[in-house]
Amino acid sequence: MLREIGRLIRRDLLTEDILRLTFIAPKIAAVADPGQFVMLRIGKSHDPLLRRPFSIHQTPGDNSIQLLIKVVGKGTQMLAEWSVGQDVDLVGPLGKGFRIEGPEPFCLVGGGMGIVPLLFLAKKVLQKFPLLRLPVFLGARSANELNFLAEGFNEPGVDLYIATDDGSLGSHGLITELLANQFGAKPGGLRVAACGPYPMLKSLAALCRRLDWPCEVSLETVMACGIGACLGCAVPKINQKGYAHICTDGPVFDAEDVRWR
Amino acid sequence: MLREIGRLIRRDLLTEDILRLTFIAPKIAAVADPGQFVMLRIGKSHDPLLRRPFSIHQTPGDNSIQLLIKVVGKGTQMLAEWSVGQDVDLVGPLGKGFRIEGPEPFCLVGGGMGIVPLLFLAKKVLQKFPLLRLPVFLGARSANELNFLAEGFNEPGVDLYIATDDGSLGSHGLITELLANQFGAKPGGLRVAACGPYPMLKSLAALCRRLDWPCEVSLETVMACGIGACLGCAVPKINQKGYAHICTDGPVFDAEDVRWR
Amino acid sequence: MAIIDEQLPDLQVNIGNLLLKNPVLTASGTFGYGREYQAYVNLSNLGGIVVKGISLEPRPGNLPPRIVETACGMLNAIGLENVGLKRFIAEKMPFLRDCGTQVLANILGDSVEEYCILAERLSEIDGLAGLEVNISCPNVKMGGVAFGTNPQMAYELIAALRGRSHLPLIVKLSPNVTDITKIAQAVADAGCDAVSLINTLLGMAIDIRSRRPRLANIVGGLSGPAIKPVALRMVWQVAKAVKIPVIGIGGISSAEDAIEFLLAGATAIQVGTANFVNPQVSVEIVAGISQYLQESGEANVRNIIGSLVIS
Amino acid sequence: MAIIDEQLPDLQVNIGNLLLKNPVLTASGTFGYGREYQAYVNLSNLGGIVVKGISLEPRPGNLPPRIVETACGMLNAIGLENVGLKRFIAEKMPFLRDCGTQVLANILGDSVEEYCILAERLSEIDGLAGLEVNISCPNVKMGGVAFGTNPQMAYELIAALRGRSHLPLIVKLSPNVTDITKIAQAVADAGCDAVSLINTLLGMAIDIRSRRPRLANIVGGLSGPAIKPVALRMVWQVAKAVKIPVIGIGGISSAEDAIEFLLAGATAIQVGTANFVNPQVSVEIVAGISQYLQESGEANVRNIIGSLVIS
Ligand SMILES: Cc1cc2nc3c(=O)[nH]c(=O)nc-3n(C[C@H](O)[C@H](O)[C@H](O)COP(=O)(O)OP(=O)(O)OC[C@H]3O[C@@H](n4cnc5c(N)ncnc54)[C@H](O)[C@@H]3O)c2cc1C
Ligand SMILES: Cc1cc2nc3c(=O)[nH]c(=O)nc-3n(C[C@H](O)[C@H](O)[C@H](O)COP(=O)(O)OP(=O)(O)OC[C@H]3O[C@@H](n4cnc5c(N)ncnc54)[C@H](O)[C@@H]3O)c2cc1C
Ligand SMILES: Cc1cc2nc3c(=O)[nH]c(=O)nc-3n(C[C@H](O)[C@H](O)[C@H](O)COP(=O)(O)O)c2cc1C
Ligand SMILES: Cc1cc2nc3c(=O)[nH]c(=O)nc-3n(C[C@H](O)[C@H](O)[C@H](O)COP(=O)(O)O)c2cc1C
Ligand code: FES
Ligand code: FES
Repeated sequence: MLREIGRLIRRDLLTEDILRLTFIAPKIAAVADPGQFVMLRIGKSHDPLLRRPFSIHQTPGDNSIQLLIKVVGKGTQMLAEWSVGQDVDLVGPLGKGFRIEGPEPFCLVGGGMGIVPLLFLAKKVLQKFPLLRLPVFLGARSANELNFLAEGFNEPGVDLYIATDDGSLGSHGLITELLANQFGAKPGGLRVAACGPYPMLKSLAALCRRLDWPCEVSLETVMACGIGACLGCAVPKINQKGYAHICTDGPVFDAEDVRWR
Repeated sequence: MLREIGRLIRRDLLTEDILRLTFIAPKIAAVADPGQFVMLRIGKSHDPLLRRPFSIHQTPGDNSIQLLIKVVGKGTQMLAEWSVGQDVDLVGPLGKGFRIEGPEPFCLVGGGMGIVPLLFLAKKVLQKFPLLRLPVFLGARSANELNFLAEGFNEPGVDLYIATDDGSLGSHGLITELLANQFGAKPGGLRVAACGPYPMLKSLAALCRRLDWPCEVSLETVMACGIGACLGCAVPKINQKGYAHICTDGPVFDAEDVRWR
Repeated sequence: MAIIDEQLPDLQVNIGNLLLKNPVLTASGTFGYGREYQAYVNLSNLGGIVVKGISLEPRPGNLPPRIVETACGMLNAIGLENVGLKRFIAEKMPFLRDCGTQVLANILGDSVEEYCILAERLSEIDGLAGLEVNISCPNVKMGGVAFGTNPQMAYELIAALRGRSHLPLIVKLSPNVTDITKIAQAVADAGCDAVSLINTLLGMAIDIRSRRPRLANIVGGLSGPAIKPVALRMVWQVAKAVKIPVIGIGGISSAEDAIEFLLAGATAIQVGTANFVNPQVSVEIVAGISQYLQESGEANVRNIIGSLVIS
Repeated sequence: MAIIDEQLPDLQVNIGNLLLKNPVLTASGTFGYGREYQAYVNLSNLGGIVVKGISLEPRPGNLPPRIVETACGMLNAIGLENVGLKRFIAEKMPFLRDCGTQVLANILGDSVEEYCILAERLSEIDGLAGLEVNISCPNVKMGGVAFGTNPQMAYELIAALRGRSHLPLIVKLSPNVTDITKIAQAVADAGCDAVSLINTLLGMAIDIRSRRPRLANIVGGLSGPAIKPVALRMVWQVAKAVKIPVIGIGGISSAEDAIEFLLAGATAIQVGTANFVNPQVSVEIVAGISQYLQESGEANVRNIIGSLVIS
């Protein structure tokens, strides 16, 4: 949790609207965990005003962090116009990342831009347990989108399962269905770590609950501060009146703790 | 008076804080007169909100316009970060420029950034009256500042007189003093066209009134619209209760019409 | 009539008896007398033009500086500089009469009587489609703002005006009040045809080098995108509170902004400060609303007015 | 004592009996309970911390979404989520007591009685330097805002509180009123030590795709640079109207902004939304004020308070 003025050293336009940015930011890179995020200031102007949260995609080299960003609005549009060499105002690493525990049957499930933090997680897990086989389920709308998001997962140890909504790559259909087909009938538990659109996470949570698999999900929301001060990032907790806060209690939550709506 | 999306084709950093920008903007270039200005939109964000006014420095080639910009605040700071090739949203040419009349004893007086529009004027005058000798008086704080502003005036026909506040180039002192010394005692009238800081224009106006020389001055103010709609750019008129508006009645005024304060 | 896919949506709206070809007007004081924008937009594509505020006698306006930019906004203290009623009729109306869209005069007086004379005279001439009664100008001492903050005074003013003009009367409200619905209700009861809101929020800026106010008038009116959330909230509140049409104003800079106001209950909107930033924005907003309706499968802009979904 | 060139300016200010080492506080609800910013700033460099609003019982806050960005600002409808008095004292005070700066509790109740109990209990514990009484929260139904728009109710509340606490009482005012000086005057008459202003302006935003309000609460409080001109104007008006110190709040994002408020008459200022944009901004503002004073040859920040030049 610190503020660091980094420098943009690389900028790749992966698709028309997906951007990969690599920053030198040694202090943040040194302490970042998979599932954590940074708050990026867009510019010096007051519009857009607030920082934007982005998951850490990976920490290539040891003193840099990489983000994968989809252009969806004003702020990300401006990010797309950044040029290599410029300073960037970062706050991070923030939030509670994914659990990495003893070697156990473990799999990752990512949908769309939710795939972003899973690369970092896969790398960390395989670094810690080089002998583990790690099933990674990745889903997206189409091959076009998925190709770039899946880049980097071709590591020894990873068993890649792919599904697209339009069938242009891998299975045709939802990634949760593919997961259920592949592992749902097998005996023994499987721990799941997931990130993706809300409906995907919701049906995954239902699946895991049915199969009695532990499941962690990474949630998104609009954030103002990212550090627990504004209380804006509330998410309803199950079995409780109150709310959890995505920026400090999450973004990674036990799927059982979330009151799915 | 039109809106044109131009393109930045050249960007020269003349000093630490003076910038020369050249835009392709054929429609504006075709009809611009010396002393007119353009309103430049800084970015797509709402901050800074308003366009910024800049005098046309010259129209090099026939389809481009050139501006000379001093970084003084938020908007000009952002202009300094523009990159060649980008689109620019221009409105212009606006306002009433300098009079160009029959060949007559005529001289130009510019101070600091007020020199900017005079190059365009000098070129137009000499183009129309190739045999005219045109005295041009340029003043600035120091040689460092003046060198770049005076660039371009080395044309046949121009007699250049230079003064700096610190004496680092040309005479030591005010440009109005130099003008008075050179021409104040000579018989016959001299028409003056001037642009520069308010105190310079005020003392020039007093000088011209004393010598009974016709004098035009170009004034500045904060502008919101630049086209006569907001009534924000008021300047007190002499002998009248009301106000003139710099963007439509000016920026060039007869010095006798201005209520100097 | 069946809706054919390719057919353009119907953008017409009514403000009382006044029919507008689309819900996009330009706001008083930001569009001059129309002519200033002729080079940039086809005026006949607009729903209407509200001209700069007119007083009985010409006014010189305030000392400069009159304008300062603020974060996503601007402060102005023009002080109602205007040519006065006589010259407005003689010099500005001939152009406006033929500009191809509805023209509304924005009027402002120091007393009920002055408002009434203005209304009467302007009702006699040709070419005006309505009157917008400014009871909310923060920039002149007797700027009508007393009428704009006191429901009883507002009622009396509008009741008096109602008797003196057959033109549609729109009352322009000040946001600098505790409860804007009270004033809206009062002027609706007095018989006006519509309310328009908001005028500017009262604000201030200081130059820390000279330690002086940035405006000669010390305070000025805040406009632009900065005030949009406040304006939208007030339009929503007023649209729920009164039965007459509401015209939304405040920070509208894009079709999206305009649509927010329509959804909140505005029958029409006015574009102000954004005209300075992009002189063509008003007609771009007309086109953008049309496109939104097409994309939403709506044949008629009236279908979306007040259609905010609250669960 | 002679002023030595190199000496740092004196930044100390008094709010009633309360001595602040400098005029920069952090605003309630934007700085958590201090701890959240510990990693970013040396808290002991601040003039003070005003903690998140505290109610008698814990409150869960409003349904999400609670936040939306607007032009140069943001709307929030947190709904006063807070841990309640008991847990505040047990869990938050131990850290705050030792954080090296003055700590003020921001309190909010549904009734005079609730405010009084809060004030009494908080006056009994160690480590609080003062109470900020929030009579201006727009985001909860019984959010004190009734007290904030009615001078008589405000007077009665503060008079009651005055009898129940020896701590400096600062009353936080709502900008959503016709004349803020009336409320300021009322609470000053009731015996408070200072007023702080402004709380947020009530605003709204709509998602045109879903046609729903962007906040679950429909409306929310507008803060950030967008509101600075309004805040500055109100601070200037109130500083002229009352004799007690005024604390300026609203859109302050830089030392220049803070200095504008001091010149307008604020004895101290609070930094709110800007903390989210730059977690270090509060201490940068302290340094910037010091630098401005040095550059202006002022030995003492008190010399510039209210020193606006009006010709
Ligand atoms: C913990 C976390 C990690 C994230 N990681 C990534 C990432 O790795 N890559 C990536 O591309 N994006 C990521 N996001 C989402 C990203 O923050 C938003 O896309 C971004 O803030 C949008 O900014 P904008 O100015 O372009 O959009 P805006 O103009 O602000 O909004 C455009 C649209 O996006 C929605 N939106 C805005 N902010 C968010 C948000 N924080 N979450 C969800 N929807 C939002 C708005 O409601 C609106 O509909 C993450 C969000 C969170 C909370
Ligand atoms: C007709 C006209 C022609 C101009 N031509 C040129 C030119 O050729 N080259 C050039 O560098 N500048 C020119 N200017 C001035 C230029 O418009 C301002 O310097 C610019 O708008 C400042 O923008 P900013 O955002 O950087 O400054 P801001 O952050 O807005 O302000 C910085 C400081 O500059 C002052 N300022 C802002 N706008 C103006 C203005 N329009 N006039 C005077 N002072 C202002 C402010 O009061 C403030 O003190 C011209 C102005 C006018 C009216
Ligand atoms: C420079 C300027 C002049 C204005 N003059 C008037 C006026 O004469 N009469 C009036 O009713 N409103 C006047 N207004 C207010 C606008 O019509 C509008 O209500 C306000 O600016 C809010 O809208 P906006 O944010 O879109 O600008 C003026 C606004 C500006 C910026
Ligand atoms: C997220 C958020 C939460 C807030 N919570 C409180 C609160 O609990 N009590 C209070 O008095 N003010 C609260 N405020 C108001 C601020 O303290 C401040 O008055 C307001 O935001 C204006 O200042 P700013 O523009 O610097 O943010 C809150 C503001 C924000 C943005
Ligand atoms: S984003 Fe501010 S508390 Fe989570
Ligand atoms: S700048 Fe708007 S009238 Fe001149």
